[in-house]
Amino acid sequence: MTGTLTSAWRSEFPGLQQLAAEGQTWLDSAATAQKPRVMLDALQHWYAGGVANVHRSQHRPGERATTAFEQARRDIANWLGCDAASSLVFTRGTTESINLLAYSLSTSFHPGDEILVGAHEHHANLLPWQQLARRKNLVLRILPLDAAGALDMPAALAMLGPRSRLLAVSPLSNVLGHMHDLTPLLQRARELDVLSVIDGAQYAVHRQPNLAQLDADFFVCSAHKLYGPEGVGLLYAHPRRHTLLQPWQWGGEMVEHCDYQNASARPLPLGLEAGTPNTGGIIAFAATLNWLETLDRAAIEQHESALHCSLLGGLKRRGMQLLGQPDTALACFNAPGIHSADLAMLLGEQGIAVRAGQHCAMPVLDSLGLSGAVRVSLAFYNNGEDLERFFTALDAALEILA
Amino acid sequence: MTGTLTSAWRSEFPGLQQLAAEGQTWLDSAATAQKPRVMLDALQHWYAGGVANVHRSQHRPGERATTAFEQARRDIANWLGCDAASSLVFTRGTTESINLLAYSLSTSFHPGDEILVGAHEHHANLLPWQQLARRKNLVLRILPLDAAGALDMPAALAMLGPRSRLLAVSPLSNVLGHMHDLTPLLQRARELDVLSVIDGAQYAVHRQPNLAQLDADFFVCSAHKLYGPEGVGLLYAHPRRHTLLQPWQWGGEMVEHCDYQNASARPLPLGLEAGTPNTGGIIAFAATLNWLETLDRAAIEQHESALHCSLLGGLKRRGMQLLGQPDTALACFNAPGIHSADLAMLLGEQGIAVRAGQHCAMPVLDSLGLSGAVRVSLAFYNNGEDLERFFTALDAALEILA
Amino acid sequence: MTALSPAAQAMLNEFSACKGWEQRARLLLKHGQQLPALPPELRTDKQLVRGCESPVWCQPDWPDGRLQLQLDTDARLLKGLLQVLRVRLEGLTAQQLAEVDLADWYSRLGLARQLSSSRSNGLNAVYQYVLYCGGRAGADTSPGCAGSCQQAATNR
Amino acid sequence: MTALSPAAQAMLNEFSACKGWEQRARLLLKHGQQLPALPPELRTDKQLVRGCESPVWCQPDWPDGRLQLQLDTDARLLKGLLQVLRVRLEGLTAQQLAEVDLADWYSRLGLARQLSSSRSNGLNAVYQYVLYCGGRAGADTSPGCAGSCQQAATNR
Ligand SMILES: Cc1ncc(COP(=O)(O)O)c(C=O)c1O
Ligand SMILES: Cc1ncc(COP(=O)(O)O)c(C=O)c1O
Repeated sequence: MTGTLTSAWRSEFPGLQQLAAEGQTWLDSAATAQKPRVMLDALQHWYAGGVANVHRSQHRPGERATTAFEQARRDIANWLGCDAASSLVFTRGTTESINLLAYSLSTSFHPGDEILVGAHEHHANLLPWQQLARRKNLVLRILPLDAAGALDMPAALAMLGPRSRLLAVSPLSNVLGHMHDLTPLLQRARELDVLSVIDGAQYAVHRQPNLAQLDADFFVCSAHKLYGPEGVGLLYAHPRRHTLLQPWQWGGEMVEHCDYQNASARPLPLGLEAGTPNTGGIIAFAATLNWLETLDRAAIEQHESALHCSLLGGLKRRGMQLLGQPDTALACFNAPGIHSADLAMLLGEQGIAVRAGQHCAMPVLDSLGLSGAVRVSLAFYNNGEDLERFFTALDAALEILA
Repeated sequence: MTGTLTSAWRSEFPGLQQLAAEGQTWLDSAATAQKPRVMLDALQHWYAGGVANVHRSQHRPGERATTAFEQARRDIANWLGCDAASSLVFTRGTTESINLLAYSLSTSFHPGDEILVGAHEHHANLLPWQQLARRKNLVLRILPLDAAGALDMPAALAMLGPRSRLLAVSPLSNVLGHMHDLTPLLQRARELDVLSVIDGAQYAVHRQPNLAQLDADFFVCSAHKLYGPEGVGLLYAHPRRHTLLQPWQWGGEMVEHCDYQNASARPLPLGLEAGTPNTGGIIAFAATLNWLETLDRAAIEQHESALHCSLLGGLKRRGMQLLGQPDTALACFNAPGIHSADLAMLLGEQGIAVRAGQHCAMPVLDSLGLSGAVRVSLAFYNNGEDLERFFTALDAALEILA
Repeated sequence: MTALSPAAQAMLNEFSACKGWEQRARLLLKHGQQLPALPPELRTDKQLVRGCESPVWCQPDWPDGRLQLQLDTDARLLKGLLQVLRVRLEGLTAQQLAEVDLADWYSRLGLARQLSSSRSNGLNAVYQYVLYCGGRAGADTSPGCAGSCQQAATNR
Repeated sequence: MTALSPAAQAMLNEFSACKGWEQRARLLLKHGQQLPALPPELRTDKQLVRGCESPVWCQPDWPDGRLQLQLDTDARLLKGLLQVLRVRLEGLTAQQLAEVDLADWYSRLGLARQLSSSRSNGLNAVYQYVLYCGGRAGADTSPGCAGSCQQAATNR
């Protein structure tokens, strides 16, 4: 029974207790995750301890801030399995990371070059490329999905060709919940010298990345989905591609030398980090990952997978229509003959925090002929009771809307 | 005597107590400010209360987040005296706000158009314009300083002409500490239909802005200098200029409609806010300003001005060479015949957190023939004892370096 | 604040009698059924109010200076919410319209949450749209003001 | 870890005897005076190590496979810190150089803070630069590797 699925980690998340006290069940973690105590404490510690700017350190508070900041960079790089901390650039989030790439790489493209993007991408991994294609007269090609709602790998491989210049794809979609093995695609991209961008916003939450092994050119994700604070994102850039990255935003910190008419940027990562960074957020994110690192990964993945099975089972038993064949973290569905907005409203009335709509992926919903869907998304702090409450509410809603 | 200058607000800043316990005196507030308790509490409250995304609100936590977020926007707009909250865009900081403008406005320029920038600008208000000028073949002209280190207003007025398209200037420089009255310049800009950008990063800390009265086209500042959290900045855009602003970053939230090949952006402010915002930071910033609003503005300005007098007096008595004729918030200086780095190092050894170097304003230091300067910067939480400690340390340093 | 019409008063009485979300939901569904479907030729982009996750079509008219409102959407509960809006607004002059306290209306019906979450269901966007069209009703009564609805919706 | 030369050992003894920051500062000033000024013709951009707020000029040579190091800067205390670096590194082979634990060295002298704040004073940048030039010393002993110093400085 789902009720016996308990989360060993739940009590570390004060927000969940507060939500429970208000009768709310959080099943919208793919949108943003609740935060562990260690994250709150790190933020508090930073702000209560006396703040200072980084990278200007004639005084001790500045020195301490710089040390903590660069240690956070190393810790996060370690967690990602990335070779050198100097390849890790801090941004505001996945969206900014991808926009940064789309501007910063733009001199690497020639008219007619092709950008390949998965059909299931979040707007953040579609629109910046679409706009780059418009600016530079490139061709944006969409890698199709197969009948199961996964990337059609043979088709994708066949689309990679001599005109391909960049491939942008996410291993785990925020709508279809299918975990892709991108190895063959990335390998082909390397053979053809195609730039590869991995949108790891959802993926990194459910599989600890090993960037050295993945061997993509660029990898991006957001802290807030990974149990970290808001306003922090990552951009990993493989050293072999550093020289392609032109400065994008200009200002303090990132500049090496300038006069009124000329300026030169520092090398990565500083050259892409203009302005005062979100130091406290970055330190708190590193603290979050350091804590995650102490947990039993296998146990987490097993728990998440048991929750997911239970979710799928319950949806299928009730005849819900799933989008694709989700195998990880989330499921999007519709009730036959019922509008997703109606279902979502009645779930919301009952304190079930799920999401309905187009999930920032309008094109894929359009292509499935759907105006929307309800999404239930899980994290390792969820438990069987959360699912029971969800199904009880779903049954009540279905009865009213029948 | 300086020792009798007490700050009624100091006890609200836990970071200062922590720094004091470590023997550190914070005189680097122009770089970043310490945070009031109310800011820490607001952050903690947000993260411990159960987070949610904004602008997607079928569930109660999302609705609550959206309400708090948009209320924060109104509160901040109110504090700034700006006409409509819809003119207020959230960014990461001043640097991002100005970069946003330099990209987003770029279709408003034609080759040969002139951009006018103060000689005293921070890199953040110089380099983005410099780069825009390069991209679009514009002419970057530098508004000169007078002998006192203030903008030479007659010269600046004379430089505004038919080819001028944009004027970017800060009322209070982070190096020269002179408070400018920009009214005549802004008025002339309006007459000539020149776009005006005010870098209020330092200004907003020491004078509560009244944007309606200032009547510039754009105003930017950073939360972290204004006693708020890191990773939050503001861009105010006057409604008369909204249509000039093209979308810059693309992604979720900001898009109105899209398919694989086309997308349209929402109107301001959302259309310029791509990706998940720093919701907690923004809410905590609004809490900070709401608290500031309850304080006695006149008393604060009087206290800051007394501190500043005392600082100037002590520096002059010791024969220090001031940069310009600072009248607000800070003073940059050099000791005759002593390298600023040497002085800074010995002040740092004695727990005095001041800054030395070029202060992200290389060109103005170059033009003064200086390799650097020491900057002491004040906030309303400083007191006479802070200055006494500084002067004691300065005397000791001068003796060693004599 | 503009007074309630008899139809609105009746609706208020009905909702006031509801106990809990379930009864309110059923009542909303019932009222939704009373919202006449918009003829297909009026379900065009011109009538589409943006700023809603579920599309809402909206055709306001002022035959004798008083609002007559056609509304439609695909979701059934949202239909009910639109009917609640329609009953409150129909028959009002442009002037009266501007003085309606919508938040108060929905909250008296126990539907406050539905209004406040209107970034996705667009109730406010619809109201702003009607208001906007009402403001220009003298100048232009044709349904051609859709372009500014999103503006209206996001400026609220 | 590479052993200390007699000169370095003597310096360590001197600094160990210091009580407090003031004595250390005076000692640094004294040692700074022992750093020979770089001839003006070597104070060029080629020898400039970036990544320092105060410019540092650096000319490493390996006359017989052992480092000979000319360093200069304008600030007096930084001169002292450079002399401290020079005394530790001079006479080492490229191989020994790579095995120096700089953090340990400065911290034994009571100067740990000065190293850790080296984003501005560039001590680490100088060391990385020398290391880099040492690594290519066989291939190229000319002072032409300045382009990569900033890289070295920021990658630390
Ligand atoms: C797959 C994917 N990519 C990108 C994003 C955008 O992330 P952010 O809003 O944190 O920038 C999301 C968030 O929903 C996502 O799920
Ligand atoms: C006048 C001025 N403008 C811009 C900035 C840049 O602000 P931020 O680093 O918060 O983006 C600063 C900060 O030092 C400043 O003093």
